[in-house]
Amino acid sequence: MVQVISATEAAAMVKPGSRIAIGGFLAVGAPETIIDAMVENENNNLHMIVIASDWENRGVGKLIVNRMVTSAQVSHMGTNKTIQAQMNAREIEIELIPQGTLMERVRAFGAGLGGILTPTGLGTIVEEGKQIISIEGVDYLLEPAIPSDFALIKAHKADKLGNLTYRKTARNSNPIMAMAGRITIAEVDEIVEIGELDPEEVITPGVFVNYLVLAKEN
Amino acid sequence: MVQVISATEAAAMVKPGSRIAIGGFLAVGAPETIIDAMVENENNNLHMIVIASDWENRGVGKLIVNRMVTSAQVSHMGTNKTIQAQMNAREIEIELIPQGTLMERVRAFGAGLGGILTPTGLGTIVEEGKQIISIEGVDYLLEPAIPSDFALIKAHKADKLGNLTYRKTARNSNPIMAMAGRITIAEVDEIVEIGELDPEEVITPGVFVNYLVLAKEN
Amino acid sequence: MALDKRAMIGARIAKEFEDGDYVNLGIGLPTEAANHIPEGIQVIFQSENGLLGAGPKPPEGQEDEDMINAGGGYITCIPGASFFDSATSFAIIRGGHIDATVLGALQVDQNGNLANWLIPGKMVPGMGGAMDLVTGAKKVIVAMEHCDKYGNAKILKQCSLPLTAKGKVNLIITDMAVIEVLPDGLYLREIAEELTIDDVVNATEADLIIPERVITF
Amino acid sequence: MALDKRAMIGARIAKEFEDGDYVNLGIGLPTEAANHIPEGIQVIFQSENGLLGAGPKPPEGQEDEDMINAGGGYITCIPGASFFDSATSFAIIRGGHIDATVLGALQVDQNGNLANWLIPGKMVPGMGGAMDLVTGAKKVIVAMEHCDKYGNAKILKQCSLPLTAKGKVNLIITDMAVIEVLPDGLYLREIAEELTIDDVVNATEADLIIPERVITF
Repeated sequence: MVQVISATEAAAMVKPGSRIAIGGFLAVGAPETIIDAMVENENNNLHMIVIASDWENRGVGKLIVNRMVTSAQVSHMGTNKTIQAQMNAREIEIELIPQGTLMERVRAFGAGLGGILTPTGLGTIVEEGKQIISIEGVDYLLEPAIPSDFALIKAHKADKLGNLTYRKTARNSNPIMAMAGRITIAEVDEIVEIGELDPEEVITPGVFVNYLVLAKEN
Repeated sequence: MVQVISATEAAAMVKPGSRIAIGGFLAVGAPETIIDAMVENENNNLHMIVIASDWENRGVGKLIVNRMVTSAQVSHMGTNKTIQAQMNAREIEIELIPQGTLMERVRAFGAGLGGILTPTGLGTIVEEGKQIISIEGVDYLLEPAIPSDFALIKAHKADKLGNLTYRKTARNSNPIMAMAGRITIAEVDEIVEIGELDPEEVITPGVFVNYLVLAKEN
Repeated sequence: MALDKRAMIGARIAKEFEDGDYVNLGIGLPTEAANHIPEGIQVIFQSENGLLGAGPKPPEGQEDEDMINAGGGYITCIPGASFFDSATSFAIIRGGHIDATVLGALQVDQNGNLANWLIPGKMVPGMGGAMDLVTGAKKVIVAMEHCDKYGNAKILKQCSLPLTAKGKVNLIITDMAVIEVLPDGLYLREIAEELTIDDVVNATEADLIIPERVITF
Repeated sequence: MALDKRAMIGARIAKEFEDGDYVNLGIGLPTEAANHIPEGIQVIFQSENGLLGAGPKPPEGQEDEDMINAGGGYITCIPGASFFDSATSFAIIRGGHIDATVLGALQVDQNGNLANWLIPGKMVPGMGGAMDLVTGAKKVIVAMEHCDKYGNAKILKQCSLPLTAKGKVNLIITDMAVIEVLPDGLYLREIAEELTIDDVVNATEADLIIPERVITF
């Protein structure tokens, strides 16, 4: 059953060295309140699993500029020069992953799968060091599940069982990251009573969610 | 873009020898109108991909008793003695698949994946003839994607772009089967104008749907 | 099975659940547990066809054709329920998000192996969701009569029937005993009132480890 | 790039779309195509962050913080749009459900190879969704200036930069030409008005197959 906690409590839970999957796409749908609390709390030595490294002053970019991230599995870093500089200085270790592959690898962990076979990346540097498996004469890359200790996500509404809805394109990676945290913490705009969400409109069932944090007002 | 067709037209499209994925769980959420038209049309020599073989007089059971199915990938046959008798008489070839594995294999095809790695079935007869792959010291079965020529599904509402909503537990395998047909035909209770469905409530985006069939009234 | 035996097993299963647990009950005897959830404890039941928050059977005449459980029976849903597709449902199951599953068994053995889906030469119902449930749930509870209808042991040294999953059973609850499955064997934890430890041992083919403390239930 | 060149390329891309097509436009030049969809043709644009039915930029002051496209720009959505998560979005892409994708390129070669994501030693933006798009879309259209800003050919015998995908490009549309990629090589199909075939051949390092009929666009 979910518990409502403060962003500070959430940040304190994320121990240095943790693997954290963070929702959002170019900072839209990012759990900014929890991220700010983590910056405050100086959580460090984090491994981050994200679609994009966002901007220096928005989304997970704030963790980057505060040097809290030592390794990342990420798909897009084009909006954040700091992570590029840190990579070139070997201060951060980066695994670049095609976005669709990243989502399936994260989902696989949440779904109890060991990995997936994808054609994406065949014949490119993405295939380096990976097993190629042929199914009915077609080659695929074997891409293993990506585990995460914590998933930090942003949803729109939650009920007190942790059922979540999202808003527009702020949904993006959040429902997938939510499945995949050993502990999942959802930052939400609003917490409503049980029964206020239509069972048809729930996107992330509460079974995936452990803690709720109320987003600070913009 | 979707086209609205009759159940008879849908049935005529499904050529003998086709691989057909059919939505529903114990006949709830089954496309009964299309199934009835197929019985009428005597489509035969079909390969069927379904969660369950339903009852003799409901759901895909009707295809079984009319001897239209020569092979099936299925998870549960406990409610249908005819398919058991046909299997024992070697009139139908059955691959029994754990339900979760079946869903992932169907989804994999729809998602362009070659297959998935699952722990389900390890140490059981399900692993016979399958490749075992070890990821970080944990064994998984390699389960290939299941292709289908046609997906025949049942949804609740459709708009004229083919966006679909479902109703309660009649959702079940339908959104997954919908992804996986080379041609997907959705039987629906109601067809509404474009713009009448909230973009947040769409479960199956129209991009997966080729044809709509209006369900006959009960 | 006699009604009082069903109720006894159901009540004992229900004690395994903690407040807020997500639980999947197999068809038949396991569903009895739903009738014995203690007050103050909320357990959320999953139905693997795509529902969290399964509620009781509706009153006659109020059935909804689109509301069934995994056994095909009409159900309702509780406030806070959610619907989802079958792939998500099994992602929940296989991904370890279900706290406990309770299933019936044909045989269970001292290595925690379970056989509950196939008797070769008889009807082949298919494994349905059972293999995923036993593989993925955090806690796998077997609920069954201790012996079959001929009085033969069902708790064996080694299952002879095709397995549902290998080494995944955590707890066995029968009309005679509660047995915990640990890596080194089967620990007899509880016996039914009016039974002796020897009664249970004699009705069990598997080796039982008898701790100092065995309580009654 | 000059505005008229952008418009010319955008208009030519738009001719590739049929009524009802689902299309994903990469950032930059490809987005120009959206401004040239002929009347009577409806094209539904996907934004891979989780939207089908992407509409134009909202009027200033009416931006919604939760409505962006894959390039991070504010957008609207059209009636009939739908939102979904990123895994579903890439299931749509990789599963072959997108009729066409249009992407920019650093290099493309006569085997249909595309390089558009990495210049070693320079900034490493990451491949984002490009590799999945090029691998999965039914039709892959490269839209770019024919030569780079130094006048060097970008259509090569063999890409020297790291590939985005191998052998997946179907059509190349530039300010100078429209080139179809077939298994046996690059077919020059159209040239820009006021250019000669030799102009295009001279600006192209790859071998071009010149069919009898080459039209202007």
